[in-house]
Order: sequence, then structure tokens, then C-alpha cells
Amino acid sequence: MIQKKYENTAKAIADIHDGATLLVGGFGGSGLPSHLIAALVEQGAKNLTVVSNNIGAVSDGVAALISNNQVKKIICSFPVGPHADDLIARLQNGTIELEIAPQGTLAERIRAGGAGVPAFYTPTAAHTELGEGKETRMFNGRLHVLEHAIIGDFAFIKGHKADRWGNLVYNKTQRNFNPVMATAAKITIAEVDEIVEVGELDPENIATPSVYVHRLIKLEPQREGRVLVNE
Amino acid sequence: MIQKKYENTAKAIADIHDGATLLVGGFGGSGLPSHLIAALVEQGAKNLTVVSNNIGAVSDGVAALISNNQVKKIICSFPVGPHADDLIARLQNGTIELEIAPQGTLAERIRAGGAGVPAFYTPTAAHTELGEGKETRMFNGRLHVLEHAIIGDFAFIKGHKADRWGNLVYNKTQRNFNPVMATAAKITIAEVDEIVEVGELDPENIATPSVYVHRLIKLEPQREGRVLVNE
Amino acid sequence: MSKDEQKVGWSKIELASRVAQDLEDGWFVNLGIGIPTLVADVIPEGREIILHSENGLLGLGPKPEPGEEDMDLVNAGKEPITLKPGGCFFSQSDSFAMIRGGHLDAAILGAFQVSMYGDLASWKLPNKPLGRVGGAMDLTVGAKRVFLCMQHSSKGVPKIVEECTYPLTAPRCVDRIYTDLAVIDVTDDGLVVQELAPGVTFEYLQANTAAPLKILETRLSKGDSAVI
Amino acid sequence: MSKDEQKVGWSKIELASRVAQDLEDGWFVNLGIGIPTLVADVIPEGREIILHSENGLLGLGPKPEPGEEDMDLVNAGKEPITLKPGGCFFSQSDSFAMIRGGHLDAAILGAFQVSMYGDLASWKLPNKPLGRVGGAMDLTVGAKRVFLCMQHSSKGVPKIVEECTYPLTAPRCVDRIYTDLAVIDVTDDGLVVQELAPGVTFEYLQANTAAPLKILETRLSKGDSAVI
Repeated sequence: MIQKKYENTAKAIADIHDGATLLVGGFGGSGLPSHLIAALVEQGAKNLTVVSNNIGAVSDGVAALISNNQVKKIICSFPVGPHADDLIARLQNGTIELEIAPQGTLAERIRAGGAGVPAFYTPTAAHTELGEGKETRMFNGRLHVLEHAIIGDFAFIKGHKADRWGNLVYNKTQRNFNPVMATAAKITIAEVDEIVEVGELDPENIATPSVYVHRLIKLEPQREGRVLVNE
Repeated sequence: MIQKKYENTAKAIADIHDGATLLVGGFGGSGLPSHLIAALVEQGAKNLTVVSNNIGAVSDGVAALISNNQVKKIICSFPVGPHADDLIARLQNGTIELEIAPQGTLAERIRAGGAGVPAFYTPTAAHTELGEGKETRMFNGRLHVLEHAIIGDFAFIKGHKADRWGNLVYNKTQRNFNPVMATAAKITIAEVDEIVEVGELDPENIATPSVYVHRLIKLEPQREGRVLVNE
Repeated sequence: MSKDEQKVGWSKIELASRVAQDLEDGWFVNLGIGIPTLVADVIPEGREIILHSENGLLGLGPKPEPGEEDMDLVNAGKEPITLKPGGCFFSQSDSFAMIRGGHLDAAILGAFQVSMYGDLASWKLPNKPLGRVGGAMDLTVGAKRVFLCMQHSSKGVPKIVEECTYPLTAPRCVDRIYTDLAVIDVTDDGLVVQELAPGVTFEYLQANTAAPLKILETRLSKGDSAVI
Repeated sequence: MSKDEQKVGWSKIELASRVAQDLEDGWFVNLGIGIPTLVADVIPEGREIILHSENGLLGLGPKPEPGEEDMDLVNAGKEPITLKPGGCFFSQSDSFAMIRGGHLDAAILGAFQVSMYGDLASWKLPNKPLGRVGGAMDLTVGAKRVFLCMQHSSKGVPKIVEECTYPLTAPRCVDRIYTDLAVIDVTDDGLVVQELAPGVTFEYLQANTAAPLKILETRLSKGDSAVI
């Protein structure tokens, strides 16, 4: 019987190895798999390549991994915000590498990774600093750059509800990068608010089909509540 | 006020010109915009390039346009079935051109057209007759072919329910090629069973956002019933 | 199928059952048109196999009861099917992203010819005016495992050959061949027989196969049906 | 903005209203972070403009009432918003397919610099360690029309220039520039002033613009505010 639920976040992320490529969903705090990130800070894997749109918007995002010196390289579109100081410091002392990608190119590269497309052409970033060094080609009289797929060893995503098979639904703009990142990792780990019976989710309304989710963690709001109180 | 509903199919398709590229949704009879096709048979535009997965599975599909000598070129993955005789005859006398594309490549080329990607690489069809003459390139030690986007002047799609803005939901496997074709045409025309008030469709469950639908036709089941009886 | 061939080996449903045995719990599997479709009906009890249909669904269930058919709930062969609890719908582009992105554990397909190297020909016959590729090229390139499920011969002509003479679907893509006569793995060492159907000898199998077959010594010594 | 500049021209909300006037019924429009966001609040009565937010929604509505904020319903600036009836949610990849595929009628963006040829610089300042590109390069390349909505000068330095000196977002992409001082079209004949804000003379505008401006004779003769 299919069973993707893990007992706790620590077990769900135990095998993330040094040097792994990790996709992290979320847009600011919305749809951010912050419990998985916290567990990875605890677990301590190093030299990670992290792909995530925003770095520094919130303290419990990828910024926490950077501050804990676990990140070798960041691929993102928006590396600024109140919690970007540690990123800036590490860029200045050369201990971290930053690759800025246009947000749509980032999303499309991840989609390509999930869809078996190794590379595609886009006009985005042509004639700009972010297109420098990239192979170019004219289509329809317009300059395009060749962009390559991104595939993760692991993806951390946040969903609203899951079922035992791993189907996911999201809450409003919580989707953001989560559905596309779910498709592009060898192991996708989802933290969700609720796990329902198979068949309870509307089959017309499943944004991430079960095939893309390998491990599930159900958040325990009560425990989280206590932690917050203890702070 | 946004109003995409047309009085009848004839008016919705009146401006389809000779030589137009037309995307037609459906997989066999499911999700087939057969009323729009029937109207186009009546309207008579010629030298069409038609992109549709199946040709010949049903009589009221693209086969009707072929039999009426309106089609110059077909791009499809599955040009066989009980109603493919006229296609075969026209291929033999050289009055129609057929381009067979792997189904996934066809879907991805249409998606690329809708997503602003002019071309992408895929391993599908490499080393085969369908990859012959195509530009190739190695990625990760595997041969890939370069495939180009497909964009339609018009798309005919079938949905279940629409709202005034043009949002669409589908019924089960009726989706098939409809959502992707909706994204890839300059003018997308949808025939639907029902048009509901704006706000009635679940915002988590809209498979084709309003931006992709330009014209709506509401089917009139009663009238259709009478026509069937008269047959 | 020749009359001679009907005397030995598995029936179509036995063949489908044999394939189904090898599908592991939790696998996502695509079934091609033809005999592979039968696999849906013979999944072993208690095993959860999630079937994919390339027209846009996961969780394909058995055929509906007569009168319960829904023309908007069909499989890749356009036949009415049902959806299992836990199933879901998506577009063709999402469906093929799933296939081409390497997310399906296995594709079970039919074949016109398969070579000893695992080359597959399944979309066009030399004597037909039209080919029908459908999703075959995408599935062979994208699925983690490609299993063939087919009659061993077509009108007495072996389908397993040294080199395919029909147009290729994909080269070097087949992992395992299930026929009415045997289960054969495509390996770096050539075609290796893993199992013989009841009443089939290795010699009979080889006589009906246009490429060299091997059989593991260890299997022969274990009283495998090959020694019958 | 210098104190001098504050004396004349449109306030931020007047500027946003001026932009909103030009958005046509039924348009799909993306609003960038900053002043463009204000446009959402000043859409003329009775006009249906469907606002797109690149984090994955169409049908962005006004800010929620205090206490009604939902952290899972935010705009591209991560601020709480509401969804209008008819709105819907989708993933980032679908959202950017919409942008990059040319489906939005207009993108209204901020700018650091814009050249007389419509080159835009909006993602990186030379003196900052980090750029922040977000969706700017996608929107400028993908939207049918690119409108800038910005202060005419930054700390007294003109933002409209002959050639951008900051890193480009995209070349030749801007169609129209709305500032607190004027509405200016980027045309093949250069920058053409379409409208001057109250109290702004053409001479004053030119003095605050580091690229040559033109104004149509016909407009001047029609008693346009330019002659004030």
C-alpha cells in the first residue's frame, strides 16, 4: 500500500547529502516549506545548491540555510530583502556563488527539468547582463538565449492538503513555485496542513498529481503553536 | 464590460480566412469542438493548416474539413481511424500534406507556442524517421532534436462551463488538448455546455484562465437534440 | 497468430497477468493500446498500481458497467473507463510532461518488431500508407522502464529480430519483452530468457525468434519450465 | 524627488489615475511593484480591467480590510490583496507562460532609467551589491505594451536619458512613459510628449529630461496644457 507520510521532518530529510541541489518553493512567506528548511538547518548538510525565487524576504526561508553556512550556490530572481545581509556578506568574502535568473526563465527552466526538455530558447535576458555568456540565436528576427533545465536532487514544497497517494491541493497564491518544483526533483518532499483520505480531493482540482510527491509531512499546528509561545 | 459570448457559431468563426492555421482540441470525440467544426464546413475557408491530435476517429472531427477540401496541411500524431479514407485519398493524389508529430512533441510544441518559447530540444523522435531532417544536438550524452513552436491563428476548443470573462472548466478527460491549444492561438473560440455568472467557478479549479479565451459559444442542447432526431 | 502457436504458451489474459505480477506496489504505469490494456484488469489484489492514460489522467480504473459509460471519461484508446479514488485529470501537455520528464515507472507497450538490442518498431508498417505514432515515441524515451507485451509472432513471422526493418519508434529503449511464449530481458549481453510459458521449450522459443536467445544456466538447473 | 519637483505635476495617486485612464475595458494588465501598484485602486468605474500578479493569479482586487488579510493571498510585492469574482490561481510556471507568451495587454512598471529608444533599466543600480530582477525582464519582453509609471527624476537626476548607463532590463521595450510631469510616447521619431501635467511647461519638462523631447504641433495649437 502506498504510504508517503513520514513520522517527522527529520526523517523525511535525513538523506539530503552534502553537495545536493535543492529546490525550495514559496514566494516570500506564502507557500514556504519553512518546517523542512528548519529541519535541514538542524540536519546540517553542506555545500548545497539552492534554487528558490526569493532570498531574504523572510527569516525562516533560504536565508536560514545561508546564515548556517550550508549553501555553496544560490539560483534565484530576487536576492534582496530584510534578511539578505548574510548573503551579501558571503558574496563579498567569496564563500557563496549567486546566479540571478529572470523569474520567468527560472520557472521555465524548472518546468523544463520536470518535463524532459534539456534546453529551450527565450528572448528574456537577451541583450542584457543576465544573458551574457549565453548561447544566442535569432528566431523571428529577435535575439534569443539558450537556457538549460534545472533538476533538483530534492525539492521542498508546501501544500494545503494531501492524500495518501501524494496528490496535493494548494491554498490561493500558496501555489507559486510549489507545483512546478514538485515536478523537477528526484525526491519531492511536501509539508502540508492536512492529509485526507484518498478520494476526498476533487479530481478536477488536484494541482500536483501524486506522481510528483515522494514524501509527505503533516504539520502539527498545536506543537508549532507551543514553540511560538515558548519563544 | 467584458462580453465574449457570440450569438451563434457562424458569427464566432466568420473571420477565419483562407490559409489560416487552426488548432482543434479533442481526443477522439471527447472534448471535440464539433459545432465549431460544423460551422467552419458551412463557412468554407480553404487552404487551412489544421493541428489536431486525431484525424479520422470520428466523422464530426477534422475529417469533415478534409472531406470538404478545406485543408492544405494536417499536423497530428494519429491520422488513422474509420474516417481517415478521405485523408488517405488526398495524400495519394497529393492534394494534402501530412506532418506526423509524436503526441508529446505535438503537445509541447503547442505549449511552447503559448508560452513564448520559439524552440526546444527533446530526445523524442531522435534516431527515427520522424526526426529526420531536424537539427540535432547532444545533451547529457543523448541525441536530441530541435522542435519549433506551433501557434494558431485560431483555436477551436470545447469546455464544460465558462463564465463571462472566459474562464473555463472541463469535464474529466475532456481537457486533453483543449487547455494547451487555448494558450497558443491569436483567437481562441470555445464552445461550452453552460455559461455561468462571474464568480461561480471555483478559482482553484479554473483550468483555462480567462486571458486565453476570446470568444464563447454556448451549445443549445435542445436544438442539437432536434437536429439529431431529424437525421 | 498461427494455429501452431495457439497450442502452447499463455493466453492474452494470462500474458497480461504475468506482466502485472512484475509491477511493484506504488508504481505509476502507462498501458498502451491492445493487449497492454488488459493489464488494468489483472493487477494483483492489494497492490496499488496507479495507471496513467496519456490523454490526461492518473488513476485509471476498470471498465464501467454497461450503461455507466461517460464519453468524457476515456482512455488513450478512446474506450470508456473509470477513475479510481485518488485519480485526477490534467491536460495533454501536462500528461506528456509527466511522460517525457521521466516520472512514470513503466510503460507497457505493443510492438511490430523489437531487436536484440532493444530497438522498438511500433508505429508504422511498411505496407501501410499512414503511420500512427501517438504517444509511443514519448513513452519509450521517457518512461523509466519499457516493457513490451505482445504476441511472440505475427502471422507466423517472428517479431523479435536481429535488426528492425520497420521504422523505429526509438532505439535501445526496451527493457523486457513479455510474449505469449516467454519473458525475455534485453541486456548488454543480448536477449536473456527469464521465463518460459507452460509447454514452451527453449528450442521452440528460439525457433520462433529471429535473434539469438540466451538462458541462464542457473535457471536451467533450478528445474525451470525451460527444461520441460 | 527634489523639493523643486514637488511643486508641480501629478501626485502619485493622480499619476496612477492618469495611467488607469488609458487601460481599455477587458485588458489583462500586470502591475509592477511601487507606484504601479496604486493603479489597482483607481481603475475608472465600470471598466473591467483584469489584473495579473506574477506570483500566480488573475483578477487581483483591492487591499483587504484590516484584519481580513490572508498570507496566502498576496501580490508580487508580497502584500495582502483580494481576489475579484472571476479571478483564479495558477503556478508560477503557468503565470510566466502567460507573460512570456504575449497574453497580457500591458505591463505597468517602474524604472531606474529609460532611454529615448525605449531601453529600460530597472533591476540593478550600479552602486548596489545585488540586483533584483524578479519578473521585470519577462514582462518587458512578453507584454503587448510596456508602460512605465514613475517619478520623472530621482533625487533631482533625470531618469529619461539618451542612453541607459545602468544594466538593461530589455532594449527597445517601452511604449509609453507616465511620470509626475508628463505622458511621453516612445516612437520611431524619438520621445513625443502627449500630455503635460498641470503647471508643467514643455521647457520645464525638457530641462528635467536628459534626452530630446518633441511635442506635436497639432497638440500645441489645440490649447493643450503644454501652452500654459
